[in-house]
Amino acid sequence: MASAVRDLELDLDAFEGPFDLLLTLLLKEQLQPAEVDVAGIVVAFVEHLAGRDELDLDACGEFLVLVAALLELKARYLFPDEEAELGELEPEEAAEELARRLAEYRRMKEAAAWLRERLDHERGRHFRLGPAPLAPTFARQLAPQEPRQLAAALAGLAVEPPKVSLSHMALRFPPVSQFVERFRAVLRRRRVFDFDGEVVQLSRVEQAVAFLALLELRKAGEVALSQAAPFAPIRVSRTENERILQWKTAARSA
Amino acid sequence: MEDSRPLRLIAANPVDALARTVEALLVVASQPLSVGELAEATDDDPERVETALGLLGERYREGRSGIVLEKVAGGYAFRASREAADACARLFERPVERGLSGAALETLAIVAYLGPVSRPEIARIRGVAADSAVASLVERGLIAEAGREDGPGGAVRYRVTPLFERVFGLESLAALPRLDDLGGEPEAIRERLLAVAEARAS
Amino acid sequence: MEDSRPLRLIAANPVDALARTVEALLVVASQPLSVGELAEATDDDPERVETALGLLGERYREGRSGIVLEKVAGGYAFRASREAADACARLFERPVERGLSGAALETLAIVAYLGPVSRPEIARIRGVAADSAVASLVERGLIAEAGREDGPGGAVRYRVTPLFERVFGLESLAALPRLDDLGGEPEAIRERLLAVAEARAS
Repeated sequence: MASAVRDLELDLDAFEGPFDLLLTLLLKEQLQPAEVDVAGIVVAFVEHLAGRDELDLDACGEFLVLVAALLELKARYLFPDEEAELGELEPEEAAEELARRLAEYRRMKEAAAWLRERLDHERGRHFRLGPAPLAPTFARQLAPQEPRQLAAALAGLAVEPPKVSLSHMALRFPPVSQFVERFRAVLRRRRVFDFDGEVVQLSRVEQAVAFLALLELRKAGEVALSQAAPFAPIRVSRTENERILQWKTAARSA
Repeated sequence: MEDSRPLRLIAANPVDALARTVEALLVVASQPLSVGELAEATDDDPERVETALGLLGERYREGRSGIVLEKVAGGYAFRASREAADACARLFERPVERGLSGAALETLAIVAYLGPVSRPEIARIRGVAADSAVASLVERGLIAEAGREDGPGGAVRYRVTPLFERVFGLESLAALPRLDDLGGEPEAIRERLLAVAEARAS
Repeated sequence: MEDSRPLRLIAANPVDALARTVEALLVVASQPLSVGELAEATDDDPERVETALGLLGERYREGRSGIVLEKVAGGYAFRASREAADACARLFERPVERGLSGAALETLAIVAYLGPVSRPEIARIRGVAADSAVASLVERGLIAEAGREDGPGGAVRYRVTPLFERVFGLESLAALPRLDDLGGEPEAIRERLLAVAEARAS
């Protein structure tokens, strides 16, 4: 079933072919992470899922892990030196800041593409650079100046740049294993728990990692998941209680 | 070529002489001239200068003349007609834009939309150092220094030059498209997701 | 562009299109163009180019047009008509400038205190390329070349000029305000500035 993700056919601006090949090209550095349209991949996967009757949780899990890794790769590629700076922020603020910068970068790429098009269109417009051959020439004249302006300009160049704090922490996601252990501990005490209730106190980044941990456990066959409807609370139980609702049924009842 | 202005009255149109002076100024100017600059140099009314420019625009236009009057970079300037583009290309390069890299264009977009901006700010948006892109744009005259951030000791900031507007054929920076109007990407994604949702609901 | 082979008869004066291309070339050229250059650029016969230039000379002449075609040593070029001389003078005779840009002032201060100094060194101290600032100060006559750095292919060095001293009201360079905070002597100042520049770049 895992191949449902890897064989996913993509048709993006920068790449056309199966997801697997895209990952290979990225790993071989034959494709820049910045060129990869992650949203396009997600939409392609959603469309792929919608075409099936059954919700394939294994595929979803693998897809989430791969897309998360891809996003992180892209963010690191785009902002290689920002890790430390973002680390000074709360994880949620860091995530927002990252999203803001990605959006700004995307807008600037679009603006650059517009400029390129414009340039191609304007190629046939020639004009003179610089003075005309027979233009009159007049010397530029400067009013009397104060010598202390010179001293001030030089003193300005001698001003030490503001010190950059080196004490910041790197932006880190909490390890997945932390949540794997935590969920195992919960299931030792209780047969069933509500995922949403368990993570409600956590930050968004931590919730995402907790979800990855859940998928890991599900993949390993340690837990069973059930959900009354899409977006309804996810119930986590020991494996014997597994009941997966089909999307189709869920959609009808919705 | 016959000189046929549209509205020539019996007495020599008094704007004719002004139009001749304006075309003389435009042929020797090294950058576009605004109506204000033309009015000051000709010592005449801005309204009359505009009328004269109207006459000249009629006469120096694509298809009719090899010299074309255009409104660009906040003023008026002559350029070669598109008909003569091949001949111009044989004689002159457009060195300003030759071999502009993708990095340079991204940097130029950032300076055009967000300027004045410093190199560190550009690097922050692009995620990679902008030094060589900035240097090549300065050398081409497309961007220029515009003071330092937070006074002395701060990083040098840059803005685009009138040459930028000229090269890109923009009447002014206000002619840049709004960033929101660029790229229909989010809209396209929203539509695809809606299509999936509708298919599932049906 | 019109493909006009030498032996085209009958059709509307075939030199018209060529004349339009020639006037387009002349309006974008920054130096006079010879008949040979024009023939090459238009991919046409020199004789036909001369005919076209004859047409243009008829049209762009004193009294009839503000743009005047002129034959000079290097070839042909457009100039402003004599009728427009006063307006040209008003356009080009720029008012006395009140001050220098930040980039120019920083560059001038470096040359005044540390000169003779080369462009690469100015660039290292300022942290940005110095080419355009140096060029504009040379054009204004405030700095001038003063030999080269030691060694083969050494960079050109610059010093300030007597005009600089007049503009800043200095008897000599010794009258520059002292910079005791920066170490006073040129060598100490230079070291200090280079150290700060390095810290800024890192």
